[in-house]
Amino acid sequence: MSIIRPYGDTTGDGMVQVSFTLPIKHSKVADGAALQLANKMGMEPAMVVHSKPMGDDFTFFVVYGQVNHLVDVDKVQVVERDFPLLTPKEANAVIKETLRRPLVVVGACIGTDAHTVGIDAILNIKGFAGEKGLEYYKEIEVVNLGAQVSVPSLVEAAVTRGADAVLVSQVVTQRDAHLLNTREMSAAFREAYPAGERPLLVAGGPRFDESMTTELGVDRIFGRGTTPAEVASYLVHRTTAKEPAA
Amino acid sequence: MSIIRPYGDTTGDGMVQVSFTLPIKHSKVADGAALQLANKMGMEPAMVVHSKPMGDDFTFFVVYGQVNHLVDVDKVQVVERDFPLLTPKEANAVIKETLRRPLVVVGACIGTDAHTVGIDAILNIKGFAGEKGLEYYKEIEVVNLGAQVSVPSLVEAAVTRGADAVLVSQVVTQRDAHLLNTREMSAAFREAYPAGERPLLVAGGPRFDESMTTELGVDRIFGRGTTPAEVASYLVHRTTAKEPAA
Amino acid sequence: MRLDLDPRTIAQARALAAKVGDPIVEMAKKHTTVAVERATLRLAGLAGADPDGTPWVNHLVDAVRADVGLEHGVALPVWQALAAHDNDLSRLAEEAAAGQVTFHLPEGAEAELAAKHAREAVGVGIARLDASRVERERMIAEIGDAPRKPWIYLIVATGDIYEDIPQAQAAAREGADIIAVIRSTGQSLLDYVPEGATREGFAGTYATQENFRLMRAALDETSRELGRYVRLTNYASGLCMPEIAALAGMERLDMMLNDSMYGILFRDINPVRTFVDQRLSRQIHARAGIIINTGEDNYLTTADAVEAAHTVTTSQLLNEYFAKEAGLEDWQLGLGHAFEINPDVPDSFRLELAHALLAKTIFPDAPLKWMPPTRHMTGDIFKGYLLDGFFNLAGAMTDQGILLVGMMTEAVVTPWISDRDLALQNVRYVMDAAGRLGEDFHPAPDGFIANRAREVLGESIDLLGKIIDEPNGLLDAIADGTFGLMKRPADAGKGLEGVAVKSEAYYNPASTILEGEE
Amino acid sequence: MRLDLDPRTIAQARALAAKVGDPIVEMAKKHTTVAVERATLRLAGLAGADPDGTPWVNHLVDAVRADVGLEHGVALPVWQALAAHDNDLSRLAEEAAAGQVTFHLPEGAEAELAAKHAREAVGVGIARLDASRVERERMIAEIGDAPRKPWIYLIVATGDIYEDIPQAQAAAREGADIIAVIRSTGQSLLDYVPEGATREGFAGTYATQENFRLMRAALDETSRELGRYVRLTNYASGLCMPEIAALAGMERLDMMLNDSMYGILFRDINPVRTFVDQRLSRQIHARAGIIINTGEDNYLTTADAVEAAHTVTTSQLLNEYFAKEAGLEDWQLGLGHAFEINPDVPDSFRLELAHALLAKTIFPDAPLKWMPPTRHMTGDIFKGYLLDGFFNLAGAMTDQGILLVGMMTEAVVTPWISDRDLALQNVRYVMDAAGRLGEDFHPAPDGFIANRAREVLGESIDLLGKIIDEPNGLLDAIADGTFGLMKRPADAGKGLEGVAVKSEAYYNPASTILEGEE
Ligand code: B12
Ligand code: B12
Ligand SMILES: Cc1ncc(COP(=O)(O)O)c(C=O)c1O
Ligand SMILES: Cc1ncc(COP(=O)(O)O)c(C=O)c1O
Repeated sequence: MSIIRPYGDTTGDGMVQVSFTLPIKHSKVADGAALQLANKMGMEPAMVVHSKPMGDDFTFFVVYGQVNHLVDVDKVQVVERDFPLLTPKEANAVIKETLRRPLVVVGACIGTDAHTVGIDAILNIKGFAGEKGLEYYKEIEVVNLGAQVSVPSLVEAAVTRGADAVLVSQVVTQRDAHLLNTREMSAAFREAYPAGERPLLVAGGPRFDESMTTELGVDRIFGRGTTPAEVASYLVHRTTAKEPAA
Repeated sequence: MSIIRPYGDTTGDGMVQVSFTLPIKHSKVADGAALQLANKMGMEPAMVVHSKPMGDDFTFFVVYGQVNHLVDVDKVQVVERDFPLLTPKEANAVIKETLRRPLVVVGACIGTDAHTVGIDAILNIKGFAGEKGLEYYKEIEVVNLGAQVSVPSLVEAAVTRGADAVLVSQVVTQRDAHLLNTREMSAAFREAYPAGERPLLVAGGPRFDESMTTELGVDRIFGRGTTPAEVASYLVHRTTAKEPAA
Repeated sequence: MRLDLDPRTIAQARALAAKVGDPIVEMAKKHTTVAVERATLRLAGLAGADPDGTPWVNHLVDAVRADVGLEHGVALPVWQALAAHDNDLSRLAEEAAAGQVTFHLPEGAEAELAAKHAREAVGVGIARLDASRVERERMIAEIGDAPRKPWIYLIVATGDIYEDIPQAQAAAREGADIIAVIRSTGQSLLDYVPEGATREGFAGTYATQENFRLMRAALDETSRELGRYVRLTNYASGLCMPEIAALAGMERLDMMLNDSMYGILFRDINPVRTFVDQRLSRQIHARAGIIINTGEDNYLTTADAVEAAHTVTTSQLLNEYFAKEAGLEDWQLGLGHAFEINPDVPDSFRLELAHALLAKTIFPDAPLKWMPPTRHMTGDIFKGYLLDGFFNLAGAMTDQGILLVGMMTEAVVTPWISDRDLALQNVRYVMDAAGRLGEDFHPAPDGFIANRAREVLGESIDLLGKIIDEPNGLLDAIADGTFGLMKRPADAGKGLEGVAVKSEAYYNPASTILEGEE
Repeated sequence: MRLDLDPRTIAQARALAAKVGDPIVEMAKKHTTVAVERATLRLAGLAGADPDGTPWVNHLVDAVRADVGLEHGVALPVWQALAAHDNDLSRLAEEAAAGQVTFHLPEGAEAELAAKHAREAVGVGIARLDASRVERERMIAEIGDAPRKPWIYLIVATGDIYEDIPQAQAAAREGADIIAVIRSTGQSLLDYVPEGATREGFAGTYATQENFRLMRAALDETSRELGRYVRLTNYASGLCMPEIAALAGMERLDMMLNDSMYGILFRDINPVRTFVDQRLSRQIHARAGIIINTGEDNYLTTADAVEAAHTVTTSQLLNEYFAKEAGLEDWQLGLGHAFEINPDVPDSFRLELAHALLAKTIFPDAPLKWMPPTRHMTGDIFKGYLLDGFFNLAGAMTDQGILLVGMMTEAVVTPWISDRDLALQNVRYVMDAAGRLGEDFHPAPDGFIANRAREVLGESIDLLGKIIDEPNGLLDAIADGTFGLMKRPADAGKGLEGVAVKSEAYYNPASTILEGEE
C-alpha cells in the first residue's frame, strides 16, 4: 500500500505526539495557542494533554492528536545505494586493476568542529560497527587531518597529496554550521581546481540531509550510521568508473 | 506580542518535537516517509533523529524540526470563565435569595464509563484541590448516581428529582465514546422536556474540548483540572439568572 | 530479599484473615447464582447464542428459573427434560426459549438419573479443563518458558480482536511474556457473555470464547516462533465471572484477573452475588491450572497509596484465604499491588520498596503482580516514562513475579503500539542494567524501610480485628467504605436478582466434581 | 557511603601520581608562554582590544617578544618602557601596536624598579581576585547557599549572551545551583580572548570578560530573588587558559572547567604549552577561591567506559597532584567522571556505581563532578530521559558533589529551554523519591561492585607504574594514546610557537605573588 497514515492503535487513526514550547505565559489562552499550532500542523482533533509553566514567559506543551495528512510512500525520494557494496578485498582488487595506483583519500573535520569520532570511524583501521576503516584497505592511502581544519589547509593538503577524494565531517549543526562550512569547502575546491578535475567531495555527519548534494556542491553525503564499507565502495565506484580500465 | 512561534533555544526558531509510528517496514524509504509527513505538518527543515523497527510492519520515529506556522494569540478562542467565582458562602446566599429553595443537581458517569473519581471530585464533600465539593454547599442538593448510568435512568432521575442541573462525566474517550454518550444524553433531554424547561446540561472530563458545547448539545463543558467552586459558581450564575429576584 | 519480620505477626495476620473469610465462604456455599448455573451449562457443552446475541445458556437458565426457580440449580430440571429432547442441549435451549418446554424438578430415582447424566456432561467440560492444563504443560516443556522473572505482562486494548492479534504478537516478539486483552467497558455489567469474534469494544475487546480461541491460537503460533510459551490473560470478573472462568479454562487461557471484591467495589455488583460467583470461578481456575491476578492495585487509584497501604495487605490476605479455600495453590496466586504513591511525597521510592517487600515477605511463594503507576501519571509523558522506570526498578529490587508494564501515555490514551515498544525497552534497560541490584540492597533491620513495612502490617492486623468485630464482619466493612473508599451494602448492587438461596434439593455437578466429592 | 578499599593501596596510587607529575611541574616551572604573559598583563589591568578585535594584551606581548623575546617574561621590558609612557598600559600597548615603541630588557636597579612597579600593578589585579572571593563569601553568607548536595549544574549554550541570560535565569529558578555557559566551538584554539558582549557563537557563547560580567550580574539578581547564591561556570581551557582564569577570578566566576590534559588530547594543543598555562591558571583559581572541574568524562566519549575506567582514575590522581601543587585545596577539586557505560552492557548500572564509588572513596573530600551519559544517548529521547534518571540515581546513591544535568536531546541539539526544564524535573524526582536510597545500599565487601572498584584501582596503579617507566614519563604516555585514545606527541600540537624556555632574567610578578614568594 503506498498511501499510509500514522498508526496509534488502529489502522488509519493518524495519531501523533508533539511537544514544543511557546514564548507565552501559562494560561488557558496559552493552551488555546498550542491547540491552534497543532491544528495548523494538521492535527484535528488535537488534545493538549500537558502544559507546564516554565517561568513567566514560557509554557511547555505535550499535544496528542490525529493528523489528516496522507503519506505517499511512492513519492518518497531517498538516496539509496546505487553502487555495489564491496568487501575490502574486492575494493582493493578493483582499485589495483583500474586505477593501478593507490586511491588517495584526504579526510578532516573542518571549521571549528572537533568531533572526530565520526570521521575516524570511517577512516581509522578500528572502523565502525564491526567493519574496518579505510586505513585497512591496502589500496587506499588515507590522510586524516583531524579536527578543526581550515578550508584553505584542507585544499592545500588535497592538492599536495593528489587526493582522489576529500572526506569532510560535520557534526555541529547549531545555526546551520555544517551547511555553511560545507558550502565554503566546496566553493574553495571549485576555485582551486580546473573544472572536472577536482577530487570527489564527500560530506558526512549525523544530521545531514543526504539529498542536499547539489545545494552543498558535493558529490555525496553520508548520514548517521554510515559504515566504512559503504564509503569505500562508493569511492571505488566513482573514482574507478571515471578512468575506464585499460 | 500577538504573533508567536515555538521556541527551542532562540526566539523565533520555531522548533518542535514530534513522534509517531508509520505502518511500514523500517528502511531508508520509511525514514523518507517520516520526513514527508513532517514536511506536511509544516516542519522544514526536519530531521528524523530516531527510527526504530517494531516488527516487520511498523517503524517508530522521533523527528525534530522547525515549523513555519505562526500562532496568532489574538485569534485564540478559549472558554474563559464568564461568571463571578463565588465562595460556598456566597453561592449559598445567592441561591437562598433568588431561588428560595435548594438548587438540585443530579450527577452521573453515563454509558459504560465507570470513572467516578472526576465527578466525585466535583460532587463529594471531600472535593478537589483543597476545595469542598457541591455536597458541602448547604443550598445545593446533590444526587450522585455513580457509575455506568444509562441515559434513560439519568433522565428519569432528573425528572423525579426536579433537577436544575444535570452533570455528566466522561473519561473514556477511545473511539469518541465521550462524544457519542454526551450527544445521546442531550438528545434524550431535548425529547423528555418541553423546550426551554430542561435542566442545565453540564459535561465534564479530562479530554473534552470545552468549546464543543453546541455540537454536543450541552450548556457547558469543563475540562481537566476543574475545581468544585468553578462548577458551583457557574451553576449559581446560570440557574439564578434565569429566575429574576422577586 | 525478604524483610526481617516476626513470623508470628505474619501468622497472626493470616489467622485473622481466615476468621474474616470463613463466614463469607459459608455464605457462598449456601447460594447459587444465574452465572454459576450458566457456567455449569457451558461446562456441559452448551454454547452459542440466538440471532440477537442472547446466549443459549441464558435462555435455558431463565426458562428453568421461570418454571421451577433457581434454588435447586438447573442441572436436575435440565437433564430431566433433556432425555425427551434427543439429549441435545442446544435444541432444548432453543425450544425452551421458544416457550415450548416446561421444566420440573425431578425427585428420587429420576433425580438421580438426571444427576448422573448431568455429571457426565459436565465431566466432559472438566476433562477439557484438564486437557488444556496438560496441553499447556506440554507446550511449555516442548517450546520453553519465559526466560526469567518477573514475567513481563503487556496489555492490548484496541477493541477489535483483529487489531489486537497483530499487536499482541508484536508485543510478544518485543519481549512480553504475558499478553492481557483488556475488556470493553461495560462488559462486566452484562449478565451474559457475548458471542463470536468482536470488533467494536470501547477501550477494550469483549471477552468471548471465540476471541479467546483466536488470540490463544495466534499466541501459540508466536510462542513457537519465539521458542517460549507466551501466556494469555483475560478477566474472570463482573456478572459472568464463573462462566468466563469456564470458557478460559477450556480455551487454555493461562491467567485470569479474578478478585474477591473488585466487582463489588468498582462495579457496584452485589456482594453476595460476587462471593458466590467468585468461589466457583476459583474452583475452575484451580482445576485448569490458571494463575489468578487479584486487584488490590485498584484500591490505590481511588484511595491514597500511603494511607491505604494496609488495605492492600488486608485484601491480599483475604484473597489468599478465599483462593486456598477454592483449591488454588501458592504458585497460582498473582496477588496484586501497585506503585501508586504520589511521586511528590518525600522518599516515595523507598516507601514503595517497603510496601513491595512487605508483600514479598508475607507471600514468599506467590507470583506477586506488580502494577505500574497510573493515578499520578499525567500528560507529561517524559516524567511518566521515568516513573515507569523506577517502578520497574522497584519490581526488580523486590523480586516481583509478574510485572505489568507501565505506559507513558497512561493519562492520555489506551496504549499505542509504540507505547508498548518504548515501555518494553524501559523494562529491558532496567532489568539488564540494574536487575541484580537487589544483591546490594539491604535495608537496615530498624531502618526507614523495615519500620514502614512493620507499620503497614500492624495497621492491617488492626483492620482485620475491627472487621471481625463488626456484626456482619466483612460485609459490614465493605458497606462502610473500608476498601478503595467505596461503600457497598450487602443488599444493594447489580446482579442481586440473579442470586438464590440453595434448596435442600440443590444439585450442581460442576461444584460437586470440582470439590472432589466424587 | 564509601567502599572498603585498603588505604595503603590508595596511598600507593597517590605516591605514583606524584612521581609521574613531578617532572611535569619541573618542566612547567622552566617555561613561559604568551598566554601566561598576557594573563599577567590582564591582572595588571590591561584590557580592551583594537577596532579589529585584537586585544591590547596580544599586541603588547607580541611587540615585546619581537624586540627582546619571550624568555625573560614581559614584565621587565613593559614596566621599564611604561615610565616613559605616562604609566598608561593601554597607551603603551597602542603605541607598541603602531610600532612606535622599542622594548629593552632592563638590568640591575632599573630592572628592580621595573619589577617593583610591575608587582604593584599586578598586585591590584590579585587584590581584585581577593575581593571577588570575599564578595562571594559575603553574598553566600547573606543570601544563602545551594540547599543540598549534589549541586545541580546546568548548561546554557545559545551562542548569544542575551539569549543565554534569560535562559540561565529561568534554569536557576527551576532549580539549578550552577550555570555553565558553554563556549563557542573554536574559541579554545583562538590565541586571544575575544572582547565585549557577543551574540554569534556556534553551539556556545564566547568567553569574554564582558559576557562574564553580564551573566554574573544577572545571576546575582536571580540569586537574591531566589535566596540562594547561584554559581557561574565557564572554561579556563584552550590556548588562553591563564588569561581566562584571570578574567574569571576578577569577574567573580565560581567554578571553571580546567583540566591538565584536556586541551592536549581533545584540542591538539601542545603538551608543554598546556602544562605551563595550566599551572598559572590553577594558581589563579586557588587564589580566587574558584572550584575547578576536570575533564575525565571526555575520555569516555572516545574510549570505552569499561575498558578505560582506569584511565579516568589515573587522570583524576594526576589532576589532583597538579592542583595541589598549584595551591588548590580539596574543596576546590571538582574531579570529573561520567556515566558513559554502554547501556547494553549487562549490569551496566552496577558497574557505574562501582566506578562512582571508587572515585568517592579515593577522593572523599573533593566535590566530584558527575557527568551524564552522552555517547550512548540517541535520538530516542524517551530512552535518554530514562538513562538520565538512572544517572541521577547513581549520583545520589554515591554521594556526588556536582551533578551535571543530562539532557534527553543530547544526541540531537544543544539544549532547548524545555529540555532543561524536563531534566531538572527528572533530577528533582530522583532526589526526592530515592535520594536517601544510599542508606539501604551496602555492596558486599567482596561482591560485584567492590571487586570491580578494586580491579579498576589496580589497573590504574599498573598504568601509573608503566608511565613512570617511560623515558619521558607522562609526555610519552600522552604521545602513545593512553588517554582517550588520542596520540599527542610533546613536540607537536597547536600553540607550541607560544612557548619559551625561561631565561635567568625571567620575572613574572603574578607567579611570584601567587607562589607566595613575597
Ligand atoms: C563525543 C562528543 C564530543 C567529544 C568529541 C570527541 C572527539 N574527538 O570527537 C567532546 C567531549 C570533545 C565534545 C565536545 C563538544 N561537543 Co560534542 N558531542 C559528542 C557526542 C556525545 C557523540 C558524538 C559521537 O562521537 N558520535 C559517534 C559517531 C560515530 O557518530 P557520528 O559523528 O554521527 O558519525 C557517523 C556518521 O554521522 C557518519 N559520519 C560522520 N562524519 C562523517 C564524515 C564522512 C566523510 C562520512 C562518509 C561519514 C561520516 O559516519 C559515522 C559512523 O556511522 C555528541 C552527542 C551524541 N550522543 O551524539 C555530542 C555533540 C555532537 N556535541 C555537541 C557540542 C555542542 C559540543 C561542544 C561544541 C560543546 C561546547 N560548546 O563545549 C564541544 C566542542 C566540540 C567542538 N569544537 O566541536 C552537540 C552538537 C549540537 C549540534 N547539533 O549542533 C552534541 C550533539 C551534543 C549536544 N546535544 O549538545 N563532544
Ligand atoms: C483511576 C482510574 C481507573 C479506576 C477508576 C476508579 C473510579 N472509581 O473512578 C479503575 C481502576 C476502576 C479504572 C478502570 C478502567 N480504566 Co481507568 N483510569 C484511571 C486513571 C488512572 C485516573 C483517572 C482519575 O481518577 N483521574 C483523577 C480525576 C480527579 O480527574 P478527571 O477524571 O480528569 O476529573 C477532573 C476533570 O476532568 C473534571 N471532571 C471530570 N468529570 C467531570 C464531570 C463534570 C460534570 C465536571 C463539571 C467536571 C468533571 O473535574 C475533575 C477534577 O478536576 C486514568 C489514567 C490517568 N492517570 O488519568 C485511567 C484511564 C482513564 N482509564 C482508562 C481505561 C481504558 C480503563 C478501563 C476501561 C480499562 C479496561 N478496559 O479494563 C477500566 C474500566 C473502567 C470503565 N468501565 O470505565 C483509560 C481511558 C482511555 C481513554 N482515553 O479512552 C485511562 C486514561 C488509562 C489509559 N491510558 O488506558 N480506571
Ligand atoms: C480484578 C479485576 N477485574 C476486572 C477489571 C477490569 O474491569 P472490568 O470489570 O470493567 O472489565 C480489573 C481492572 O483492572 C481488575 O483488577
Ligand atoms: C576541561 C574542559 N575544557 C574545555 C571543554 C570545552 O571545549 P572547548 O575547549 O572547545 O571549549 C571541555 C568539554 O566539556 C572540558 O571538559
